[in-house]
Amino acid sequence: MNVPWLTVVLLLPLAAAALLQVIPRTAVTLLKALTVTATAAAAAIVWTLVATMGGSPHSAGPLSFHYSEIHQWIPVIGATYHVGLDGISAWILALNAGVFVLGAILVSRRSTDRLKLFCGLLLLTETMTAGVLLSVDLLLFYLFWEGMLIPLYFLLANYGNENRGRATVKFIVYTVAGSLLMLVSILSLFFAHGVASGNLSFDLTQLLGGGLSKQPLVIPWVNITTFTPEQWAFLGFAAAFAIKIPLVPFHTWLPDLYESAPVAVLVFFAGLVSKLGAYSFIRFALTLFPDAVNTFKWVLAALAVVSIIYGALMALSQRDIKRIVAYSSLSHLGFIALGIFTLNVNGINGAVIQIVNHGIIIAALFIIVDIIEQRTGTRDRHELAGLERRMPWLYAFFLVATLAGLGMPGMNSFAGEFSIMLGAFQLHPAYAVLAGLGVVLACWYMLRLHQGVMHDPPQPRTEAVGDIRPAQGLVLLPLVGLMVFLGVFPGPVGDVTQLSVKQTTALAHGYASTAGPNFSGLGPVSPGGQP
Amino acid sequence: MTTSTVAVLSGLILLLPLAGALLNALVGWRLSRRVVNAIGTGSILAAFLVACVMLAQVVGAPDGAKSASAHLWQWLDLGTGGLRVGVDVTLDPLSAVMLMVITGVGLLIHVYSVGYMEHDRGIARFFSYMNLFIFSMLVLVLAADLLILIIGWALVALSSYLLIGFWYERPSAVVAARKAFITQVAGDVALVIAAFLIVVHIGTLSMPGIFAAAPSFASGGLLITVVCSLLAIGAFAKSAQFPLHTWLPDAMEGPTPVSALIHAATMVTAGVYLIARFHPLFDRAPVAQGMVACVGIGTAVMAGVIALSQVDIKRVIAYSTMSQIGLMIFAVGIGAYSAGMFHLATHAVFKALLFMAAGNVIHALHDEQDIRLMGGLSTNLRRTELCFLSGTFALAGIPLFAGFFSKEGLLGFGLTNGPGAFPWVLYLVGVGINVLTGLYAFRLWATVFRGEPQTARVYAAREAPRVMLVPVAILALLSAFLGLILGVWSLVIHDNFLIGVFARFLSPVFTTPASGPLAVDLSTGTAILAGIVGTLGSLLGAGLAARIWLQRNPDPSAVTARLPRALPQLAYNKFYFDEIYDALLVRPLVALARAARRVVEPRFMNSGVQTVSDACSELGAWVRDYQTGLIRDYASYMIAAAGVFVVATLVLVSR
Amino acid sequence: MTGIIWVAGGLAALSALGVVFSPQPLYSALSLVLSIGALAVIFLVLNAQFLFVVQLIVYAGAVMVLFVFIIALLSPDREERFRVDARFAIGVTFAVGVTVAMLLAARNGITFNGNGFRAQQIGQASDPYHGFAFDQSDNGLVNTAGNVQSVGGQLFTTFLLPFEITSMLLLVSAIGAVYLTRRRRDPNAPVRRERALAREPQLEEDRIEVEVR
Amino acid sequence: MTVLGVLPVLAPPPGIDILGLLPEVILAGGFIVLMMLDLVTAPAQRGWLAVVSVVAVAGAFGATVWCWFDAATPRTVYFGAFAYDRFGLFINAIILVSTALVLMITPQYLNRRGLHYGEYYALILGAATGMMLLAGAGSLMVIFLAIELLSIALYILSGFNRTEPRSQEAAMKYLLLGGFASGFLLFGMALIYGETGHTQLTLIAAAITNGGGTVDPLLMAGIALLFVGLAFKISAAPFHTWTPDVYQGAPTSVTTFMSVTTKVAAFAALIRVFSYTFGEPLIYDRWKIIVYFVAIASMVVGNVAALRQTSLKRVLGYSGIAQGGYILIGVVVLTPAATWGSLYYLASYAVANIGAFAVITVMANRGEDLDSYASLRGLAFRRPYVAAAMGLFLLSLGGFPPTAGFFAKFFVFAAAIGAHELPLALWGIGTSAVSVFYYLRVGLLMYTRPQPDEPSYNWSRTSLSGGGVLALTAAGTLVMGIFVTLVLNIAVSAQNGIVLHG
Amino acid sequence: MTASANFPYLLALAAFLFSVGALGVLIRRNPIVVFMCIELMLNAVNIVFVSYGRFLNSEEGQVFAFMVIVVAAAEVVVGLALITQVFRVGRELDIDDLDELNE
Repeated sequence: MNVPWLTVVLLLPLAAAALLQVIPRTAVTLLKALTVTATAAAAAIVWTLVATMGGSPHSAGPLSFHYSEIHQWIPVIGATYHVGLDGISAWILALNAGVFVLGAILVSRRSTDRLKLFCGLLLLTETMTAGVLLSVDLLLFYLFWEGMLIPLYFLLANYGNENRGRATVKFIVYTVAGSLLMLVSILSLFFAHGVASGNLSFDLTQLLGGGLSKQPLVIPWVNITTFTPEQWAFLGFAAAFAIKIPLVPFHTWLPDLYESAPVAVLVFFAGLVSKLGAYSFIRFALTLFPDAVNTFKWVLAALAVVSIIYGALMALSQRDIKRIVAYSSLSHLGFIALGIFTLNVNGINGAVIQIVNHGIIIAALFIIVDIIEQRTGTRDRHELAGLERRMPWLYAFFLVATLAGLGMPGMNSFAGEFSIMLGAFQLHPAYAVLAGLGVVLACWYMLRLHQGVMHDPPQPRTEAVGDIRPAQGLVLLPLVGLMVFLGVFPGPVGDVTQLSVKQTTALAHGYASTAGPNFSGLGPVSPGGQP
Repeated sequence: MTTSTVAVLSGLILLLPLAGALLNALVGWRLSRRVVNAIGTGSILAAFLVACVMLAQVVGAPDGAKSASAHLWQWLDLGTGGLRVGVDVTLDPLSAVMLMVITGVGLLIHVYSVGYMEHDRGIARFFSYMNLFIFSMLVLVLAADLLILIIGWALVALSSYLLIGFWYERPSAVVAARKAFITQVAGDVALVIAAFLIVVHIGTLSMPGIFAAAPSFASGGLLITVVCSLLAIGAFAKSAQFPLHTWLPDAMEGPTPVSALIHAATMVTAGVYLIARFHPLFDRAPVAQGMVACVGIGTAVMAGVIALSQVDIKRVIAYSTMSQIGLMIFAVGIGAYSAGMFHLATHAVFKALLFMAAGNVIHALHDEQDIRLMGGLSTNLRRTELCFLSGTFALAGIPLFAGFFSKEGLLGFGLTNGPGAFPWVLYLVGVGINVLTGLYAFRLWATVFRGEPQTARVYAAREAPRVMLVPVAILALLSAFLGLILGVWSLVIHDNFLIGVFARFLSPVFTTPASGPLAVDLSTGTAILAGIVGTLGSLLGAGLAARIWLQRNPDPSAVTARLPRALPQLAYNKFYFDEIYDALLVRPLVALARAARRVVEPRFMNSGVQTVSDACSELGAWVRDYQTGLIRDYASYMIAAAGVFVVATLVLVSR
Repeated sequence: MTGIIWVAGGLAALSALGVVFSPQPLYSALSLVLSIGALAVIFLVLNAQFLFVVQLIVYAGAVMVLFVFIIALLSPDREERFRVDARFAIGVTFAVGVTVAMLLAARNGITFNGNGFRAQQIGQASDPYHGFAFDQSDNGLVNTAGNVQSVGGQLFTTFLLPFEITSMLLLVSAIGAVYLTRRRRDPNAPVRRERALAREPQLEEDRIEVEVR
Repeated sequence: MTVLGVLPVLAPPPGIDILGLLPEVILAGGFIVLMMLDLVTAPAQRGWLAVVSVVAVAGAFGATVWCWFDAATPRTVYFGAFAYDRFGLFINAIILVSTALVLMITPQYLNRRGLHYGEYYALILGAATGMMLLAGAGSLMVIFLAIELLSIALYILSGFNRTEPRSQEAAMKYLLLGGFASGFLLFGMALIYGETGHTQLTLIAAAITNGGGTVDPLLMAGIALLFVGLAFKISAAPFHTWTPDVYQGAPTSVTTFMSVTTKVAAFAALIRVFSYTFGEPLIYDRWKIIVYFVAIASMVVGNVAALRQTSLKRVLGYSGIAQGGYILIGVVVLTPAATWGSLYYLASYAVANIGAFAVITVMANRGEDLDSYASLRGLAFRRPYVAAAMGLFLLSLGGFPPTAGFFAKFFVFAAAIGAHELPLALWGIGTSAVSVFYYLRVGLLMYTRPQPDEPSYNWSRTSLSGGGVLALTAAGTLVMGIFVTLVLNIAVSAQNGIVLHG
Repeated sequence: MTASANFPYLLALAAFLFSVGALGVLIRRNPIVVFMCIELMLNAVNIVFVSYGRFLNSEEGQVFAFMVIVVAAAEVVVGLALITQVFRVGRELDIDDLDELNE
């Protein structure tokens, strides 16, 4: 069949956003219905694509894609419209589709006065994030990567609490600064490749061979020897992605923003957007700069570990429950980053799995926190207690989300965290041990959060609240269900990702690898473990 | 015993409690109390029946085929070079024993709970958690993959957490639950890291695979020692062994059936099971084994001493549990796997019994737990007292009661096959523990049931309803006769009197080239002497206790009052472990977190961005200052720049 | 010839100083007239008779009269003495520096004999104006007395476009001058002087916001 | 023959080709017609003058398009005084489109401000003619005259509000400083003329190339001074100081016009002179240093100063200074890619900047320009589409994809990196990041709900033509950011088509 | 040639006039005088053009100087008109008063 499904996925929300403009702003129900329908339709397409993508990919090569489309875009500089879906992007794209459905559903009545704007921006964001996930061409990728900020900016600047202005500007300026460094790197790579190969291209698959010099760069006049151009270029990418993930110490935009943003934005912002940094690390930084990655992996993994522990400590010291969740997100994103920098199959696979899992978990946690705030009018941990008796259903959902959030074995995040930590262990045991400390701390603050809100005798603010409405339950149910389901059956994710991850890992190791224990083969698999 | 049988039976036994848990959790709040009770206990009854069938399967299997595995589904497969984990189950004698203990004791406790929780509103929640616990425990013991075992391991901790915090409006319960869970997670992490070491070294997490590849570890080498130490740490956390023991007494905040089921009979003994299960690895790590044995016996002594000083009825039993598990850990540490497992089984019976009997007392006194306010309950609670006494006898190791067989078996094994150059040192400590056990066991019985009633409430105490008494009675019978039956059976088949049948049953699991004899060989004089000395120790303890506390007004602190002040103080305060941990771990971490929030985040993390933004702003103000609005100023800038440019080009020309 | 250049140049320089430093605007204007005249003499010496005339008629005649007229119209006060400030320092430095640098550069960088003078070589090498060839000798067209005709011819041929642009330029400036100075009697043009005054508080507000920011 | 010699236009001698000047001639014709029409138009009917001027611009645009196809082989006309090439025509097109857009929003604005006089349209067309001449100027003389033509028209337009002191002040500043800068420009031209013997750019280039391996100090001084003069026109730091003041003081529609078209035209001249006339390596190595410095200074000063502003017009003025710095990168780099990158930049800058100023213009209230930050507060709640368009323009100026501004910056930075001028690109990037801050702050203000105690502003209703301009510019911003090739191909062929030899 | 020998001094004279004119722009506050100073600068440029033209044997310099004069005249017309407009209403004739636009 010749339907360009990926383009359809990209354009569907865009078309819906355009269609929204002709609906009068008073037709609230229609606006909402259209938004939900559009996101759901996109989700249906994506999920079908992902579900049916088993088997061998269409195109072979160092990176292979199950679905891809390629057209000329800017021939003068060799930029193409090259989109592709492979095992790594597939699940994240599925998550993308899901969180936007969630966001569309969650658009609350409170922002009805500008519902139209909200829905339009939400749909635009979906197009952009899907574009980031699908782009194979670096310029196209950058276009979506930066373009994503536009609807996000309007969303964050328009909706949320009174502190949103500062937080939004901080976020945007921060990300733009990082992205621009990446742009320099992209261009350096582009020209180096152009000189080396004689043809201009921004296509990832073309640029894989590198072309950037591996001789250390010497600053003229002062005669200081610095990194190689390849390493500098990698650092440019790393800056952009580390800010987006974010890694400590680039995280300061995160808590403020998460605190101020409304939940309908948070579900896809915290649930997906911050993961795009991690995804892009895997897709671009690892494959394009294997030498540099191998040089810097120690530092980056250390930063990831610092993020894990620092985020946990910060979560431990907060009173605002939304900030606790925000910092927990920082900590968990540290796990994802750690998995990436292990540069082995386990770590990266774990990171991909965890991206999906954490997206589900954080979305649920933010929804729950929002419900609590709505019902009680406070987010102060000290003013909240004893909600279990008042809100047993919320208690149950929150419990599952909490457990998933703290990496409980049997929950979805365990599969990811286990493989990440295994990968980290293969990189160096110390990383795994420190990450383990992070797990213990996570247990502490998550339980304290959950118990603090749910247990103990009720406080004045929590005396007279009622349980969640069935509709809210219906929103949370699939999330919670997925947490359990993916905990019990994480296999399908791994099945889809493994080929692409293996290719990526091979690329990351494909060149002169530096020191580090070699665990590339984990030895024979004992027959006892297999049927 | 075919793979498919195992798969079907395992699936069934796992699904039944799970279904019960889900049913009660989701719709329990709309069902009547009877239906909830029926679901809760019925699912366990069904599971117990399945367990029986499974036991029969194992027993009926021919020698050499007592163990079978089944692959249920692939959990995760990350391709070559990556993690591969299957949801596999194993049925072998060891897991069969555990299944029987879990479902059997579990069933009785569930029945008991029907009565005990009669007036509690959250009965559906309670049964849901209890069923979840049974499910988790079954996962743990059936798992044939280390990762699945870890999942079960953590699920068990979860159910324990839920049940400890069952009365969630009690702040102390909430804190205790969290404490228990965090400690467990610390153990989990150790286990996970052990799993990493194993998978990196061997390449698989499948337990049969690990055991098959165990010889690839250098015996006594650093790697295997570290792996086993980490496994042991995991076991210590679960089994409340030093230094991860502080959560167990606090866990008594949960309802009494919970204490009986989780914190006495099953969960806390999972550590013993783990070490026994991984004996092929431990056999190759003598240093780790020695560490395990020492920790076990040390904890046994420490907990015994503390038990003697406590005044809360459940805490006394909790410390006694800790002490007994210390003995089991000691047993598996010295390689007496069968003996350890046997003590596990008997202990499950009599300790559950003790807890439930104590529950009856608490129930009768309307939630009074302080033994100083009891006394003289034998008049009103005669049946309970009988049962309690049976448990006390078993605990103290009075000959022919269940505890006697298991305890003497493992102590004797320690003397004859123990580690190190002087196995008798540990044995003597064990005898000391026997004395201690006798002391605190009978102290409890005497102060609760004998003497004068200390409060008026005692007179109003009523015997528990039948639904609570029957399970207690069954357990009392078991603790009285289980050992005896097995012993006689052993004698009949000309085997070791103490644990012969049991050891034979488990032998397919524990027979490995590295391991020595499975049970104490009573044919030697040393062994017989050891048995006699040990028994005398137990009797001595019991006698001393009777002498001290069987007075008119039994004083719980009768012994401690005569000792120097410092020792009882130490013991009563549990050797200040909570305080030490608080000072060493909790407070520094909290301080660190606070410092992160107050200092690091604003001063250091934000400062970089802030500096840049301030600098830009300053620069902007500076530029703005030069934007005076005066034409002459503007012209002077232009002239200056033009002059500089001209000079610059001219200078560059001469370059 | 040289003498005339030196005398006229010196006069131009002195009167230029007069323009800049005389406190009375009228004196400045008169100094400027003097300077312009002196320069016209130099133009004449340099065989630019056409420019000599234009300089005198347009500049000294028309433009300067306009200046004087405006001075008379607005009757400016005597300007207070300038202060020696940073601007003055920059200006003086620039003046001295540029003059000296130009002198040195002209002396050292340009030699009219030999190969150093590139323009001449090039001029000989490639003659740009096919139809209107120059006499390239030193006594060529430019040097002959009365070059008005040749310059005029150039204006209508080679430099036609600039010349046409000039016409448009003058038109624009004429419109502008008329527009700016004409008093409106247009009923449609609301003159809102009060608006202009009313802006002051607005400005204050702006300033305050700067502080608060 | 004599008759024909006197009237060379009728029978042009070789070198004179009126076709090459067709767009300019049409526009100049429009200028004269408007001047006449103004005399006979009733004050109430002056809106028709706008229509006439738009028609003239459209005619010129049509001629430009026709010339584009005609000028496949570039050549100079009028003895090298004017370049008839696609480079100039590309710039012409930008100028004409911008002019048309400005003319569309003008009548409403002028009416509100009580400024609706016919001279306005004539002067706009005169200035536009000057800009187009500047874009195609092939000799120093034409450059000078074109600059003066457009400048004088703009001086008057800046002071078009004769009753508003700020407008007058702006005109005065512009005039005095402009004259001052002209002095430098001329001195530079004189030295260049003297040292190379020519004023025709192609001949100057030839002279420099043939000059052998020596560098003439006076020529270099001349180049530096010429650059000073042009830098003033493109308002590059440190010659930018007039920009914010004049932008703020001038009537907004005039600011809209000159902020875009002047810069575009001056850049065309700058590129033609510096990249394609003084490109000889020995010379280039020397002037590069200056332009390098000025580019960086502009980026830094423009962006940093904009951080502390409270007037939207001033912010856009400073932003324009910074944008000039980015385009200067394209001048410094001196590769074909840099040139077409600059051209693309100019086009995208024109679209976005006109849009942004058009927003201020259409918002203007009766009697005052609502350009302070305070008056922006809450715009999005009352005029959502205007605010959205403004946001889009700001994002484009800030260089966010998928807007035109992104690819503009992208091409320029790419050219810099491709020519191993990485530091330049890094400066550009650093300052871009800074710029995001103030662009977003403005955007944020529009989306901040005003406090009850703050004055509420009465923004004008958007007229049809005003809305049309906003829609067009917004669409252009997006189209140029997504379907890049549409404009890029034209820019590339404009670069390819530049006149190099007479 | 004697004239050739004078060339550097002519350039120096031009530079002097130019820079003195520039200095005048910097230090004078009367807009009319400032304007005169600008005229002085333009005149200086004219010397350069003419003298170069003389020594290059080309009329281009003269034509250019002619253009400069024309432009100067046009500029003066507009400038003086503006000055009268700005300073007509009783304002002191001082360009330093024009500092309302500064931020």
